[in-house]
Amino acid sequence: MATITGSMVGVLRRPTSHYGVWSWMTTVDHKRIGVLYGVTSFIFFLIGGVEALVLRLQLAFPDGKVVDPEVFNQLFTMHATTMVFLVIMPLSAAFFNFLIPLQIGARDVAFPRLNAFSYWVFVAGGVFINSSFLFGGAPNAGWFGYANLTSRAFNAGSGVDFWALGLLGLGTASLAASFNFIVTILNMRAPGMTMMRMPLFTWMTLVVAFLLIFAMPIIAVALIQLELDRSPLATNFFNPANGGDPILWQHLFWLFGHPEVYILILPAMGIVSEVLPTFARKPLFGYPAVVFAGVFIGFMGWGVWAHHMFTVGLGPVANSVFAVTTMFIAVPTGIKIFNWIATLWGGSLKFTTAMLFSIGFISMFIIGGLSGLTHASPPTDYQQQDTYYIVAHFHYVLFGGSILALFSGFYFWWPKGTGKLLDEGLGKLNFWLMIIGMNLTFGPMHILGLNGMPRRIYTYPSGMGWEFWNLIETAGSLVIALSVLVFIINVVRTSRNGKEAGPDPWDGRTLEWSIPSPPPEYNFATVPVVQGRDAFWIEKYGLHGGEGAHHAAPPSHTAGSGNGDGHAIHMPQGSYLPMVTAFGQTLMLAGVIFGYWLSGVGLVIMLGGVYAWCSEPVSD
Amino acid sequence: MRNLAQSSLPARAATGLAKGATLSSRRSAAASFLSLVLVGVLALFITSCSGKDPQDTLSSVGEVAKKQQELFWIIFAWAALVFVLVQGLLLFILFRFRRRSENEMPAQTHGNTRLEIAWTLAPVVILVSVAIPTVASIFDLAKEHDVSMQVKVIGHQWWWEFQYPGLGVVTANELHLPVGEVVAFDLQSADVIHSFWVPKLAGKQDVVPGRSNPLTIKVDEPGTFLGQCAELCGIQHAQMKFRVVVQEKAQFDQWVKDQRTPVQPPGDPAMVKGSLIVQQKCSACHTIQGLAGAVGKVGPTLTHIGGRGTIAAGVLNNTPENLARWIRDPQEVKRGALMPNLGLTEDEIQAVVPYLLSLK
Amino acid sequence: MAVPAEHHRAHPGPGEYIKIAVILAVITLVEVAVYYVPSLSGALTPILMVLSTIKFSMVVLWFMHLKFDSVLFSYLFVGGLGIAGAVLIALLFLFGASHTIVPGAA
Amino acid sequence: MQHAHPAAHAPEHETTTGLDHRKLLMWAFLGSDCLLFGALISTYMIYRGRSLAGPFPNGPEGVFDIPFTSVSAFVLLMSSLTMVLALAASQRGHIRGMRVWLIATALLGTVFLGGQFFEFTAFVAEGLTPATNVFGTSFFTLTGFHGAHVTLGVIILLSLVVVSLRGGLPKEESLTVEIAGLYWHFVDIVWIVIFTLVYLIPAPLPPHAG
Repeated sequence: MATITGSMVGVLRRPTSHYGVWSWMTTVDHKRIGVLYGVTSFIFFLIGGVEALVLRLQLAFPDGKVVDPEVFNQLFTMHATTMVFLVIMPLSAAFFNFLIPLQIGARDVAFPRLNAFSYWVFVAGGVFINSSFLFGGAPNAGWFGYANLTSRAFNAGSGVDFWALGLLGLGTASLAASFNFIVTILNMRAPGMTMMRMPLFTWMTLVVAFLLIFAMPIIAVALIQLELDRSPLATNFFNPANGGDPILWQHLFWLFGHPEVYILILPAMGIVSEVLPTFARKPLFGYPAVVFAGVFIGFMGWGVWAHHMFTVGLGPVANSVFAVTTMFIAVPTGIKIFNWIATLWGGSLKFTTAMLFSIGFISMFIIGGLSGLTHASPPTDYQQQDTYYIVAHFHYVLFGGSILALFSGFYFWWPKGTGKLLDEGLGKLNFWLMIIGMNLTFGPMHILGLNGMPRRIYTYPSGMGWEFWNLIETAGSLVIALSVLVFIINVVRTSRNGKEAGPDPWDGRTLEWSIPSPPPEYNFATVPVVQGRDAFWIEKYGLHGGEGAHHAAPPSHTAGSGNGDGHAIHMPQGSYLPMVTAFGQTLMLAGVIFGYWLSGVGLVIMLGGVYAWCSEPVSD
Repeated sequence: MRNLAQSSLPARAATGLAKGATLSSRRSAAASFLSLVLVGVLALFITSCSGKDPQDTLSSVGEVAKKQQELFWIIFAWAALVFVLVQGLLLFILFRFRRRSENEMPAQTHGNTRLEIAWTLAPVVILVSVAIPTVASIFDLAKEHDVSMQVKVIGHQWWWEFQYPGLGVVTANELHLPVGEVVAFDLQSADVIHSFWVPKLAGKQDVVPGRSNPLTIKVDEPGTFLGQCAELCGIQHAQMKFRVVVQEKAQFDQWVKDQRTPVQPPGDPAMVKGSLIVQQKCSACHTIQGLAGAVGKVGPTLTHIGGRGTIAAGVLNNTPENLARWIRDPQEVKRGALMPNLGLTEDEIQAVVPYLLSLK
Repeated sequence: MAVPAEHHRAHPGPGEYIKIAVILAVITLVEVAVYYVPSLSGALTPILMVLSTIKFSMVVLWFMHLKFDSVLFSYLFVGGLGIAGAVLIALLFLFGASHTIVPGAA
Repeated sequence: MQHAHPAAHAPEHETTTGLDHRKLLMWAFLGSDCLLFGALISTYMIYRGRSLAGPFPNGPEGVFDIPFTSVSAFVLLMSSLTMVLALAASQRGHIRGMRVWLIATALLGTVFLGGQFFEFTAFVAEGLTPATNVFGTSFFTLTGFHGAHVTLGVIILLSLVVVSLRGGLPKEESLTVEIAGLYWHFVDIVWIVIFTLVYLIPAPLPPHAG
């Protein structure tokens, strides 16, 4: 083994270039990894979006004939799986990667190569799950994969295996990234950056990382149990004929799944909490309350999972308990919303595209939250569960919430990443099309749900009163598609002739705005010393800033005395090994479907990768 | 930083309002949009209460569904109130505090403990007033009422079996209930998880293999109500429907009597041919009481299929043409259904259809 | 809790480790003995729970040095342990309280 | 605006909390791993007494051999002692002693694994496989996962020995031994829980069984 890996390392010479494809594939720079995450998950966003469009076309009219029922089931399963695991989570991760070291005044993350490994495992997992379309059919049992519809007896194809194994792989990516960010945030803050001085986005990242490391093992166990049931070992975890209980799957899935909801929304809340103060020129109102509300939401996320299961028959006591805990989540959520609104109050609001998206987030998220209240109550949920009303609810939370906030983040931090501003005119068009489109698409779903239209049906007859709103929804989904197109046009056009952003285009508040755009590899030429919350704002306007104290020339960390030119700063070198290890791991998982010999090959590659990784110095 | 003066919001609100009177009439784009959404969403909700649609949950008929609907409106009223207040406030702020000059620097407010406590407690009050009727309703719905009839529901991929243990009746996809009686359902599954749902009569309850879930339904007026499976259960989840026929007691008793009567051997020679084909081709999977050998349990019972309003689990109206189409190629109607193409000749189909439709 | 991370106490030496190990061994012996005493069968579960909790804590506090190291480590570990324990208890309650099982059905 | 003097942040391992990155990572990992075993143990406990057919864990038809498992539990427990002794040796710069204790720990771990292999074989011979009933299903999965953790631990320990033989584990690197030790002790405490919940506390027999 040692000689094999030794020679392998010899063949794969340590990458030294800073340009070209190979430099990107071997990069361990958190900013580049962030960009890779962003680009990759945006591609998945387009794939998941096209899947949604096909679903909407099928449902535009009664008795739709666009796709057959099997393909329909595959498409909605893949749409949700893609959007949750391959879009919102990794897009959030793109922001984590790019921003966290910048916001806390660090030069890198704690484990740069582990970071690269997270990315490559994510890519491999995403490609693996999507490759199921080519190998006999995609998963078709929903993103929640309820047992025992996923058992061999009722689901003979390998789609479910692609799904379960792919999610296991993606879980590794999330875990590795989360450990990395926990250590980075706890351990690599600049001098003076106490916990209660950290930017809100950093705080929410920390909460999300903790949710991930505690939630991911649970879903991993459930997925492994599922694969064992489907394996030649023929275990009985979810097999009722032999004493197994399909409800166990639901508990394990939602024990993960509910924290997952907060994993999807908390980064969005973090982004909004950065954007609003910037364009209101005011500090976040009630910072400690917003932080603790975020932590509390994360904590409460563990006590509400069974509200996804009110109709399962848990009994009145359990349903009451989970109803009350669920309603209680509205309290910290309310605190956040009121504090955002109070941040705007008395501010000087500038409606940039980023700001519009963040305001859109608040408004849409309120709708999603309030519709959530109506099914936090089990008796009303008995009618709404598994109808389009629920689909409406979580799209207001995940599209109106997460996606709008992520777009806000794009427009906000794009200049930091690329050095160029996105076009505001196109940006506003992007915003209005998206918000009109999403309300046309998801608003009527409330009505359809209350009008008795179940989810996940590939067809419906005429005469149910569902025709009109379904057609409107389909039209709305096309408007959303148009808005995404406008965004792409914006990106392409400004990349050619966009306005130069400069280090601080928005009069920013946090440390990332104190360094050039795009930041140099080492981020900070001199490590900043933090004097308080909104560290860069304080640098510009003084500790008691605002009220006329308007500095013209903010200090920057770009140049300075001593070794401030950055040439003497050693950054970790690129490495192939994270990619090799990720490839090995994915082969190992794929082997469960394609033959265990492949798992063996994968294991050897992975172990070789780990061994070489452990013996490779951080830089030669 | 902590030394910064904390301006009091109410005071600023007052000045804000005073200034508001002299503001220019130009509204910010975001504000006008939000007002659009606000009005739009409320309008959408109001138009949704038309009541004519067959699965409308907001024009309930059954007692359970009515209670659930009542609770919905209570919660909806709270939600609507919060919606109007908060979105209204947001709109006002966007309008009032928009940036007027690039040089303006607002007061650097960091927080206000009293206000923050207030808006922590306000939701608590609302939530308590939602939680109390919720919990009361949960226990009310779970109470054992004076049950006068039991029905066992068995979910199959993709059809429903209804057994009346006290009456000795077994039927499929068409549930008959007497008006005004409390019917206790025992929900079980033969394969995967389904969910039993008749929107106008009661909220749904999952049908889980290995478990037995209770549900009560009481309907006070006769009528035909549509139901369908609400939990993804495979390729034909969308086409796992059923109908509930609520009848006056006398009519219901007559229906029970008819159901208990076994099929009589046909006299008409054309019918005899049909019965023989059915015996040969259908009996392995379907039960027809009174027809020798027809005791299969895989598919729904065909005893009295002629009396049902629909076939293929609520997918097609029960007409001779539709029945022929179904028998000719079930996969064309319902892709993935467990009923295979039997390869009957057109002649055989023309014999089978009238025979089956004669079983009333 | 008030101990700053940089100044946590020194780890114990081999002598103390061996003492702990002896205690652990004795507890294990008692556990197995309790299992075989018929008169204790009624109280078996609580006795075993207490004994194994002591064993668990001793390994964590001494062998894993949580007693001596930064409290941050304790937060990380107890966070996971606490959620895991709560999940176990909640699930046992949920499955114990509600199941109307139809044996062998389906 | 002040900037930290370049020299002030020179040592690479100086961190905000003063704690080592890797050690922090390991503790976060152990917190996370609690949930993995939490879910597996929960599954086992939920399925206790719900097997439709034997063999059952204890009782007249039981497969558990308490004396045998007690010995192997004891072996694993004692491996925790040898592990801390290895760490103590490493911290004191007794490199040879450290190697001896590391090898002893790996050996005890291997003995435990051997016991588990023997136990599994015996159960299969008595007709209990993962497919037999929900007891077999959840028991083999839970203890199998624990066994996999032990196996990984043994590999890590032996790797440390190899690294040390090449001179890569001097006194200054004792933190590496400590971190490996944390993992090893965690595997031990998980077995403390399993030994009690799975083996010693008798599971109720299903009402309709035997």
